[in-house]
Amino acid sequence: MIGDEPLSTDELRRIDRTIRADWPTGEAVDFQEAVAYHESLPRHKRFADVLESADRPLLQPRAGVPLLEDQIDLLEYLRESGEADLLPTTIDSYTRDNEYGKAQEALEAARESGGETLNGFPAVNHGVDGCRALIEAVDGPIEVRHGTPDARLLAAITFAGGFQSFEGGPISYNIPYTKRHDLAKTIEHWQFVDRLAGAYTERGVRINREPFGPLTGTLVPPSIAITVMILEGLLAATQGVRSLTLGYGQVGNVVQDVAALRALRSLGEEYLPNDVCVTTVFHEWMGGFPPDEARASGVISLGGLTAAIGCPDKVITKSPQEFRGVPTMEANAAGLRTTRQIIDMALEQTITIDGIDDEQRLIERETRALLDAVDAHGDGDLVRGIVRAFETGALDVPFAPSESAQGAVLPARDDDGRVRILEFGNLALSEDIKAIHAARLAQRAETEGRERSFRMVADDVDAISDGRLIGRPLGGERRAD
Amino acid sequence: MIGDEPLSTDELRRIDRTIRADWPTGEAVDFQEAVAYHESLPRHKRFADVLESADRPLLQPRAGVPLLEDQIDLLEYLRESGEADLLPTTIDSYTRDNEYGKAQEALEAARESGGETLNGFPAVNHGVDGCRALIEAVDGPIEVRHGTPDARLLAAITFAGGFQSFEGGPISYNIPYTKRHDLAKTIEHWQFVDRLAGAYTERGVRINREPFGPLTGTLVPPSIAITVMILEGLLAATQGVRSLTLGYGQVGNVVQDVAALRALRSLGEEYLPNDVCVTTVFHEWMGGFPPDEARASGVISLGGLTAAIGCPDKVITKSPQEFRGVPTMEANAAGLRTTRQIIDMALEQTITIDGIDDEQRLIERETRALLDAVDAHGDGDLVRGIVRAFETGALDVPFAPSESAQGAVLPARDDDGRVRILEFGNLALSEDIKAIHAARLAQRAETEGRERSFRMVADDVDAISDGRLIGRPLGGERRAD
Amino acid sequence: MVLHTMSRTVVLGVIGSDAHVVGITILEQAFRQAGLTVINLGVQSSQTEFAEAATQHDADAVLVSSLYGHAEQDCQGFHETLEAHGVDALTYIGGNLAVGQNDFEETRRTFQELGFDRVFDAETTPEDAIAALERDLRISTTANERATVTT
Amino acid sequence: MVLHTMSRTVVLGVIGSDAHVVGITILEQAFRQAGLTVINLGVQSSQTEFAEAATQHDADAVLVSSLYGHAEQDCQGFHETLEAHGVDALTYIGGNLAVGQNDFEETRRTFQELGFDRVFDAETTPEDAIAALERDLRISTTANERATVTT
Ligand code: B12
Ligand code: B12
Repeated sequence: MIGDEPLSTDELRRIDRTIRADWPTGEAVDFQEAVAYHESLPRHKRFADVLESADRPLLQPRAGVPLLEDQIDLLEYLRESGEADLLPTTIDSYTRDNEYGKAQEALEAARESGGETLNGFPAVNHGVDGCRALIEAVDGPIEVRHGTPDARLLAAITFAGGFQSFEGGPISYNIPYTKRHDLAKTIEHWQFVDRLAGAYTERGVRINREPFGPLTGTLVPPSIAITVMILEGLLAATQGVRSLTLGYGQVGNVVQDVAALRALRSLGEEYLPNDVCVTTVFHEWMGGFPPDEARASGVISLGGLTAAIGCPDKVITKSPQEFRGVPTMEANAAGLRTTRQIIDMALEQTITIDGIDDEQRLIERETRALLDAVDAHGDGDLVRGIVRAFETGALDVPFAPSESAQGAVLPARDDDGRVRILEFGNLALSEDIKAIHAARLAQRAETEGRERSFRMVADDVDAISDGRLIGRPLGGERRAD
Repeated sequence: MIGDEPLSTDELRRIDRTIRADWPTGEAVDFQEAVAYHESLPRHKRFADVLESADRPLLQPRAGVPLLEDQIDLLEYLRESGEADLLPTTIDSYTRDNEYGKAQEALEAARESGGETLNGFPAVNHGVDGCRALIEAVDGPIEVRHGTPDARLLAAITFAGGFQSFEGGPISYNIPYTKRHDLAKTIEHWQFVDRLAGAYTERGVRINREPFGPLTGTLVPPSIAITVMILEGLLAATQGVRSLTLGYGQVGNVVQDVAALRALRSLGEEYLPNDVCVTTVFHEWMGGFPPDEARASGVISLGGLTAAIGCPDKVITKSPQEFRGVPTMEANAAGLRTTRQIIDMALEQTITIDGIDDEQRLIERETRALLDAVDAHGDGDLVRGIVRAFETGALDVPFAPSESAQGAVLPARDDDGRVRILEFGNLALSEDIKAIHAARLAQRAETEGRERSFRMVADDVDAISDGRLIGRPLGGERRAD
Repeated sequence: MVLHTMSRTVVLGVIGSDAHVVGITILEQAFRQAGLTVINLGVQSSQTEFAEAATQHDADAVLVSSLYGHAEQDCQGFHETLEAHGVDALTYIGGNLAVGQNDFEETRRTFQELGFDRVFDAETTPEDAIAALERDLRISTTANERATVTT
Repeated sequence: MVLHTMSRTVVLGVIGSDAHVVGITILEQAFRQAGLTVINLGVQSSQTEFAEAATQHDADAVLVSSLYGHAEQDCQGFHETLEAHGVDALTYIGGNLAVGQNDFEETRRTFQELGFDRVFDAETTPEDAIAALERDLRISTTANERATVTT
């Protein structure tokens, strides 16, 4: 197994050559020339600079369509009509599977029919020139957002193509996104991505990297998400990344969400090297949405309000059409503006909520315990520690489809709607922390007059889409009518 | 001038006869028979019972169209698709002016063309039978909402028609709604309305009365609104009303809004007789809305969130189309569901905000001062006190179009977005309270590097529709682009 | 091109039984700041009140505001009333001019046919209104210029 | 009418490279509670995996889930694969079956033409799915009953 060491320049070159041979567009990548290209970009397209110098939470949607011209129109629309501060380019699922051939077929079909043959922008197929055409046509900074376990070619092409921000990481784009990818192998692949970002950084082109905080998006206990963020941050820092945006997905309890955002920032700053600029990103509710645009706007607004109190550097917005499928550009822009309105109205007033410090302390204790366990599993090496901790379940993610994780942790909300842990599996938390979770859930079970069971978890999974926060036995009736 | 005394039964009968002669439909009103009719209504259509026994804030939209069938369809739609708990029937502007002839013409035109010839439901023209047809067809409690200074015939007909809740009052439906109506005369007219409600109440039919809390809807300082609510509550109680819902319109600062709701409830309970059941209603932002449905949903959601914390008994919702004109029924239902989603998600968690007690204390001190001033102006009579206090400006409402009020008070937001008073006119507040307002506004002026002036007021009036809370000099740019 | 200083008189009011006063309050202040003489009739003003004020103050423009959705009915015969009083002034109308979620172009046409020189929607800022007045109240206004400021 | 106790076997999985696991996790638990034997293949399962599991466990029904928008591509030839493995089972598909904000009726038709016995949208609850299975897996099912539970 590889260790947590910076890839040597030779290794970087060697891998670069290999992966660029995976698809014809790889050939056009030329690092020196790409650095010069980045230097030619105006300041307001430099992702890290724009994000790190912002004075209020910046908004960014998700968006990706197959054709270049459509992607340009979509992003320009989101920037102008949605007032997005930062833009995305979401990559299609074939590319995520490194199936560039299938993506090519679908892209050509799309070119002919204009149809929805791909659920994102196949950046590898568009190649360096296609990416640059996008970067040049859109008047704002753009990030690559994907979900790709092996994103080496995607990174090589998009970095050379002028993108200065890249989402994902070896844990966050493996555990929630795949079944069979080996975690150690994925870490190795991301060492290349991070080292490449590091190489640009050393030449003065600070590529921003953003581990994917929401993980499975479904009732993820904050300490688990934050632990993964710090681990990925550390791995990236080793490879020379200096601009890191750590993420967290809203759970819907304002106190817990604000506490988590603060814990994320404070532990991020504590654990990551001093020369890394740490920013944070808050994802509006990533679980199942209500099948109704009006109700969805309420969920989105609660996210905006939480962001106004928690003050992350960036907010990833949802659209009111989240439930049904990829949103129209109008709905996507609507989600941005709903968020902007409530954030701005709330930012201009002081809203100090009680109980945040206590919750933050609990989250930090848990996170430290998990990080310590990873450390202990590693015998001095972080990569080994991560792989082993997931193997044993000392570190785990609820609803993880990956065979590299136990997926034994089951979350449920307590009586106040905060996400607690019902089944720990082997999660490396001390008995007294476990007792806190158990007590909170016992209290809820009592309120509801039922046993703690998977039924609660299932009810909680549906609660927000059913118009509630907590999956109370009665709340369930609503969906049936 | 009349005094704050219950109308005698003879007076009630005499006025009843006179006003019923104002329009042919008045004839059909028969009090005894109407009481029996009310008794025949099922419990879930009894407004006061439903409202007073609710265990979470009930939602009510605004809605009124000219034709009976359309009104039935509209309300049933709002109940089913909007999940409204309580329903409204908003009356048209001709009826509000007692121009039943013009309303009749427009109603007939509507019957022929189906066009939008009236901005509400002309209940007087529809008569007792028309009202009952509505009450019977709609499966929920319905309130009459209007804005009529002289609502005597409207009350006689709608009460006999089966409505059990009636909005308005002599101050709240005069000062913000008319220019020339004499306040003393309006109070006399409302004594009849309240006495009639009292007569039903004595027969066991508790008619709910709801003074209109938002007044001019535009930056109304909480203490002014609460003072008016208590005064109208007292006048109504004198006439035998026993179910009173006191109102308040959101100003957009969460702390101030929650404090105001608490002050409203606590002072309402303190000042009103013990045998009156006091409930509260919170109106989502009543000032100018953003000209954008997505942004409007953000404003609506902030109202919902505030309601979840302030816990009024009822919330009057806005639609995302508020800016442009009377909303489609779909948009109206959307406003309800957006509100329901965020209220329910927030209600299930504890959100305790700092600083509410202090603000509540300030609001209560101010309200007591204003109520004392009214008392002092009355030489022992409340009616005289009210009329004189408005004459001198000891009591005043910002932006009041009425010649019965000075309209000299000018509000502006402080640095935290709370509504303070910039110009007091003769408002009966002590020097130390005035100093608090002045200090807060001086702080804002300093932050903004400009003088306190009407420009600030104008900027604040536009702020929310421009996507902000406070009308900062820079915020203004947004609207221009 | 230098703008003429504005020393013109405008009559401003809300027509019919409409009580929405906030818009004209803001407009009045902005117009005064811009150097106009403003006769503010307030809300719930009748056609005759507009006409009489215009005659009495020899107004250059009559500005009608309506928010509550009855503007069309309230303005029937408005220009005939002005004419009967011998008023020959520019006429604007603005606000929420139709009941419901109408298409503004249709609304604009309706009120132009009623005789208004310009029709403004509720997104109109005081600055927009002043810009239009500045152009229209100049000695010479070309039809072309007039078209470009129509909002 | 008494329902037969459900002692039937169903194969459940997410097809293609789709990783959305929450839906099938909830369905699996609910199906077990309802007395069904469930073979859960998990996410990112291939057509062959479905077919082999169905043969091996002699499944009464094969339930395919897809959320990420590539269901149509992923299910091309699915029924031919089943047939090639000699599987003769009821087939359902459910989830977010199209990319974007499509009309569901159109989507339903697409998947019915691909050979699925029932097509479910993302508003389907576990109870809906169980109700459909209960009817379809009875010895005799009338076409009429079948129609009424189609969601
Ligand atoms: C505040 C308000 C009220 C307050 C008014 C208090 C008062 N006395 O002023 C209260 C609560 C009392 C009220 C009552 C009613 N209201 Co109201 N109200 C509003 C609201 C929320 C804001 C209006 C406002 O003050 N805006 C801020 C000011 C600064 O903007 P403005 O008025 O639009 O003016 C600007 C521009 O329009 C323009 N402008 C305006 N006039 C003119 C004229 C000219 C010549 C020019 C150039 C420009 C111009 O310049 C101004 C400055 O920028 C609007 C909806 C909205 N806009 O969000 C509804 C709204 C106007 N009201 C409406 C209605 C129906 C009513 C009622 C009939 C019924 C009811 N709901 O109770 C009553 C009417 C009572 C009456 N007799 O008039 C409707 C009108 C419907 C329509 N046209 O289709 C609206 C649109 C709400 C809705 N969506 O239903 N209302
Ligand atoms: C959580 C989530 C994620 C998580 C998934 C974590 C995990 N491993 O499970 C993460 C963040 C990783 C994720 C990733 C992606 N996602 Co996603 N995700 C969601 C979300 C928000 C909730 C899904 C969920 O868990 N719902 C709760 C469960 C209980 O409900 P359910 O899955 O719908 O299942 C129920 C029913 O559908 C039904 N059902 C389902 N299958 C079947 C089968 C049968 C036979 C029957 C009878 C019934 C049935 O019964 C279930 C129980 O009630 C949805 C949007 C939404 N619904 O709000 C988007 C959504 C499904 N995702 C989407 C997309 C595009 C993606 C990505 C491709 C791109 C991206 N945005 O990054 C990647 C795909 C990665 C991959 N390889 O699969 C789109 C799909 C678009 C489309 N079809 O048009 C959606 C709709 C979001 C959107 N509006 O764009 N996602």
